[in-house]
Amino acid sequence: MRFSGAFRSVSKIPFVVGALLLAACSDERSSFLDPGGPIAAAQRAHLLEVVAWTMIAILPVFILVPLMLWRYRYRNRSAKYTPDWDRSPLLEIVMWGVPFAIVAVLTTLLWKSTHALDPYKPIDGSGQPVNVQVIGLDWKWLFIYPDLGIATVNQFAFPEDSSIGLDITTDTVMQSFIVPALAGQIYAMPGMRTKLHLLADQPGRFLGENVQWSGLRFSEQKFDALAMTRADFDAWVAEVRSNGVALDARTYAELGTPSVGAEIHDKLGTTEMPAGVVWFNQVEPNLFTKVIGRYTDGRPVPPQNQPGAVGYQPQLTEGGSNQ
Amino acid sequence: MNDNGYRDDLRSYLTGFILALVLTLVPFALVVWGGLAWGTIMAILGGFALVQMVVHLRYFLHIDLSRQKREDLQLILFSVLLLALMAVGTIWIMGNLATRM
Amino acid sequence: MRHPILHPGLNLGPHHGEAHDHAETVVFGFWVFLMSDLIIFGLMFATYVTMANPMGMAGGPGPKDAFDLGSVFAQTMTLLFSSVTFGFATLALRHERGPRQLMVWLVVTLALGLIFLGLEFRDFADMIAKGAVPQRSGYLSAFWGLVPLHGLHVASGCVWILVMLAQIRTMGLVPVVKTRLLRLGLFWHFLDLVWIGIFTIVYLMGLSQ
Amino acid sequence: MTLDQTGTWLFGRLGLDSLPILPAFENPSTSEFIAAGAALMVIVGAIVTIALITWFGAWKPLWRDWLTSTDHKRIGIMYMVLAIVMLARGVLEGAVMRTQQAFGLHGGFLTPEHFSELFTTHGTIMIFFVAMPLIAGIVNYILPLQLGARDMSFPVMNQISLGLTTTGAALVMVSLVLAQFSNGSWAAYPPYTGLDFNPGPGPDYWIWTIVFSGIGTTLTGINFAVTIYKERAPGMHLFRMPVFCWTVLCTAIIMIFALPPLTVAALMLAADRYMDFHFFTNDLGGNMMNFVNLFWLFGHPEVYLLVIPAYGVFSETVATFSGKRLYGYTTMVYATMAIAVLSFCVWLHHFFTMGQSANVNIAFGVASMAIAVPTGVKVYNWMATMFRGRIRMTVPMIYATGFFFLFVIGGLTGVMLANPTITYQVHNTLFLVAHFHNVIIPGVVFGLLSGYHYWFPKAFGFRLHEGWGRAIALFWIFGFTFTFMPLYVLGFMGMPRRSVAFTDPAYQPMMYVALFGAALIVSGVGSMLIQLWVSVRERERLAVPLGDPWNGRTLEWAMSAPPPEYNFAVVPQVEARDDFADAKATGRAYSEPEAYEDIEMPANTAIGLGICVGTVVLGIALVFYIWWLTILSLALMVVVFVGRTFREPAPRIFPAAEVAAAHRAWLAAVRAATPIGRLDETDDLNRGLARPEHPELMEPAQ
Ligand code: HEA
Ligand code: HEA
Ligand code: CUA
Ligand SMILES: [Cu+2]
Repeated sequence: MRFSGAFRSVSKIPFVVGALLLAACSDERSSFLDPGGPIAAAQRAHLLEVVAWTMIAILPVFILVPLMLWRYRYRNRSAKYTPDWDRSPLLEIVMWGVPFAIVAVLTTLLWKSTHALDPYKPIDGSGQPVNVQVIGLDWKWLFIYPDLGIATVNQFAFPEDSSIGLDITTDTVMQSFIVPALAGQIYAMPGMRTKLHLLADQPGRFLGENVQWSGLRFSEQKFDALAMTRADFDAWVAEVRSNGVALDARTYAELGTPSVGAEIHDKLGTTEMPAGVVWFNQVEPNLFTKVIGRYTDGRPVPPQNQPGAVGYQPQLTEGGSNQ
Repeated sequence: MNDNGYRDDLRSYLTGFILALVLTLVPFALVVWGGLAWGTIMAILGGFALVQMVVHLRYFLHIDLSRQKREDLQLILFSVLLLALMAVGTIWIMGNLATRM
Repeated sequence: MRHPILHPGLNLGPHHGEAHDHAETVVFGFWVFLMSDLIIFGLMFATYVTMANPMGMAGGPGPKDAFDLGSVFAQTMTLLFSSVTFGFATLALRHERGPRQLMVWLVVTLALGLIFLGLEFRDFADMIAKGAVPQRSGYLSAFWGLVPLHGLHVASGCVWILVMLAQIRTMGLVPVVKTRLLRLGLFWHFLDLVWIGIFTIVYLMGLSQ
Repeated sequence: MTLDQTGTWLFGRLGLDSLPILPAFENPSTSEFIAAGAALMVIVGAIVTIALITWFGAWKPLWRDWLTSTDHKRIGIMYMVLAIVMLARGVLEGAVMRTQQAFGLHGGFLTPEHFSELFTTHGTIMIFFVAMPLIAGIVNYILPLQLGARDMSFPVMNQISLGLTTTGAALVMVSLVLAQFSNGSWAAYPPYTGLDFNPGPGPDYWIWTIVFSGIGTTLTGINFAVTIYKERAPGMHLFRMPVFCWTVLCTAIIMIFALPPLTVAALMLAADRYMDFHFFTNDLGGNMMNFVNLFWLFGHPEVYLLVIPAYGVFSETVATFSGKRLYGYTTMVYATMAIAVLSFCVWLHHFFTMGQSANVNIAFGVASMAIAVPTGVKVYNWMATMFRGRIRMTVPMIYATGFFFLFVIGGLTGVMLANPTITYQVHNTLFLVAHFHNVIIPGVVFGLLSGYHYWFPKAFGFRLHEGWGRAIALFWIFGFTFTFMPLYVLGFMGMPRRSVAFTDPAYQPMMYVALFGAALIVSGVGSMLIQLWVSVRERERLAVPLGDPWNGRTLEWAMSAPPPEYNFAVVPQVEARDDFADAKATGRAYSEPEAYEDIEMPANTAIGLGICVGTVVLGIALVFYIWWLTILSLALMVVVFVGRTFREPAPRIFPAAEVAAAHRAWLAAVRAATPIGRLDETDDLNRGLARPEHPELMEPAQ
């Protein structure tokens, strides 16, 4: 979906702090104040609108408090002193009315934007939508492209201007998936599937991460989100196909063992793959549903079969996940 | 001994008891011999339970609307309000989540 | 008298003098405590409801497999009777019909409470035999969190009755004993109130699916 | 039984390897040394305290006057002492975290293990064992005085609440010496804190800490609420109570109704961990979302529990130091009530990103924003209170000024967070960390500090040093600003909260600014100690025995400082809102009553202390699976508790003559003293007797 003119024009307001700081960054964009797509842009616009409206209620505080402190200071005998004055109906109406009116305005904004930016809703884009399944592991993200038969660890590539639909879960504790410059976060929870849609206007490199505390090295659970032209994307897919390894029970069990991207790259990756990334050219069909199903099929998952658990033994799961 | 109002009090307990008895027997009977639609049964069960709670409050715990006893009525109503917020909210949220995952 | 108004709810009546006065504060305090307890039960109920679905049951036993309506009916009746017998005890206290009558009704209530616990215990044993243990599923965890919590309350109510019987004997019907009996009464009736929720939501609604 | 089995039976899973001193020898690193040092500090601290008490022969007075006391004022002070001890740890942890992150580009000096424990214990301690005991302490001290009461409704239960709070704090401290505290954050979300992912004792420490202190808090709430309902002096109808009492009522409501969800959640987690239940596990139908829901059902009202009494303090101090009635009393009351009730309607805003539908998010988002309305009304009311007043810029007023500027910013970021679309972005980032420190420090902490300055002379009979006080306030205001404003920016840049390290060099400058701010804050805390020291040393000069140093408006100022044990020689007859101000204006104040009566006060008891010791033992037994000790300590506590009910405690009696003598002596001192004007308020001249400040009585302009 495209955002109305109002949203667009507000979002053009230069955001001083943001711009200043972001200039310092590398080419990887990591903030919604420097949006790479319509969702993040709308989020920034909404933020600015909220700030603008609340200023009506807040600025009087900033201005009047110093004034009062000065004017009614103890030594100023010329100021009026009314020690027993404690009410004024008119003032009362203003005091309740103004914040109320502002909140009413903010409510309509909130209403519209929450519906418009519902992460479960696909986005209008000129390109063909792409479906990606995301599995959070300790401490890396696995991206499965079910329609393409490939998968990656910590590299999330997709064509520009297409609605990317993500199905998200985790095979360990709860995590939270976010690519700030493109869209907001959504929790990834074991045995459950949440959804998120995002879209990049143009090619670019964006920071993606897990922002939910999920164990000691969660702060290293970052990945590259790469928006590409359609042609580049196709080339990337071909490259993954030709240089990837197989994602089977053994490699998946390896992924489930706690480690970060660089370590898993050393274990499973090849020199053809970028640093910290693993490519898979064969994916066990329905891996994603299987991962969810393991928690919902009514059978216990003992720690030795539970990725991320203390006492997890990948060898056992190898047999386990194939049954 | 103080017989002042003893009979009234006794009568009140017995009234409460009989009402509670009826309000218990009907739902049990309904579940055993039911035959009504599921939704109707649920509504009746819920309704009877609520009425029975009011009966207990009125006849066993002596909460009523008279002027002097407002304080605990207010307390109970306020608690029920908060409980309703929490319980209904919880069921709404968890129900909604369940349909989306 | 410092507080001419009757304190709210269950009470002794002005002719109890100091005890009545004192009850004003302690009984109100106990009401507040019960309301806090009510929230605990309410949230256990809410959890139970959110788990009473195929997802929460995880293929394990559901209400139809685990519950015995007849026994629940017997438990309900016992508790209801015990409420009334406690009511009689309260009347004996309030109208000063002597410690004997009071104690007799307390003993009857205690007996009913124990019967209730016995029946409930038998149900639990049955459930365990059927494999409906809390370790089996989230739903059963919620059940075992809620219903035995009520049972635990009843059990402590029984201990409390015992303690009060002892105190009536050793201390006599002094003001503190009277106000404790009042609070015990509130507690007992409150538990019956919670039981209405349990037999309706857990058992009846569960079995009429 | 083999030796090994006997050991397990006796000590559960408590073993030599539970001691954190050992790893420091095996693996000497900064991180390990910090942990070992902390453990040593606890042990040495305990030994030194015991030694000092013995040295001064203070055991007997300590026992008689404090540990077994049921006096609400002493219990209040003990709460404060507990909070300040815990504060020392909480502040250090905050400072260590800021230092770590300042040097956290690709690493830093702490291991992730230690960092994760730091934020967990810091969050838990600051909320449960600093902010809450401080509030419980101040309220305990002030509430009965303001109501015209002799004590709380339930003095013994009051002691038990203190005992249970202390238990929680003690368990957190014990975790420094035996094994480790949880590292699952203060919210302790499963499955991370479940048995599969976290089999060690850490989460169990969290559970029992929370359960015991939570029960204590619920009992405190009951005590506050019943005291307000039942112990008011004659003539003090609800709408004559000082606004502070109203805020206490609202806080008590939250304590009574919002702590149960936490207790339930923690006990369910315990059932999962101890008995293999499946409330929140990944498998077999467990649902961790239930925990998240229950936790915030508590967690949100909790933060208002903290801030509402702070609002109450500002209502008192702003009115007093503006020399005016509080503007809009009724509005204030309704606004506070509205905040308290609304606080139960917004909890979902802590998990907007869990995947529920837009409509659910909207409902809770709108409810969250709605809280801005009554809060705004309160802010405007305080401003109207200053309007046409005579404002003295004393320390509490400086805090109020800091509050007006900074809290409003924190509130604004709260309103931003109430919008799901914005929260999708900044949830779980440092933006959120900045938001809540921005409301907690300028709101809660400034409120408490302002109350500390305001009421300290009442409790101890002498004022705090004014000059140091002003310096501290400035340290806090600027320290806060430098520490937490940069975190907003870092949050916008996408830095997750709870990160031990980062890789983006662009974060670095902000981190240094924040470290500088933390240094200022620590200087502020250090200055507080110096101020206390200086004030105690100069207590003769700063003494205000007559009891009314600030020209106060409410009943607590109508007695000597410190107050007698029974508070009021005769229970006052209240005739107006701000009764003491009215009494001074109409000449009712400082008059001798017609008659004195014997006063009955509850006798000392050791039950609270007993419960504290019992539950600490119980907690340790549970954490380390020592089952015999679990059963033993539980059984002992029940037996002692029940046994105690078999005898009626005799009250302590203060004979009328004694009361009369003390009261008459104070009245005589008042008559002999010269009242001082407000310009001399921070001067040596201030002995606690105030000259009325009516416009017509005012001295002409100089
Ligand atoms: C004392 C503590 C305190 C206080 C007072 C507040 C006050 C508010 N908080 Fe905050 N909050 C916390 C402590 C507090 N918070 C904590 C600890 C967390 C995080 C816990 C964790 O995750 O670990 C949190 C998190 C938090 C979140 C969740 C964010 C997330 O996890 O992503 C949200 C979302 O809505 C929120 C909102 C608000 C709002 C709307 C207010 C409002 O009450 C603010 C109202 C005040 C004002 C608005 C300013 C004054 C008003 C005016 C001057 C005039 C009128 C203004 C308008 C009309 C706009 N808070
Ligand atoms: C009351 C609550 C409180 C307070 C006061 C503070 C105070 C401070 N906190 Fe906070 N903090 C939390 C509650 C609090 N914190 C919580 C809940 C978390 C989240 C934990 C989690 O993630 O799970 C957190 C997390 C947190 C982090 C982790 C951020 C992250 O996730 O990456 C950091 C990092 O630097 C930090 C720093 C500080 C610092 C430097 C201070 C210090 O600046 C300020 C020192 C504070 C004081 C010195 C205040 C003491 C004074 C008084 C209370 C009044 C005294 C009154 C009298 C004596 C009468 N805090
Ligand atoms: Cu978590 Cu659905
Ligand atoms: Cu909140």
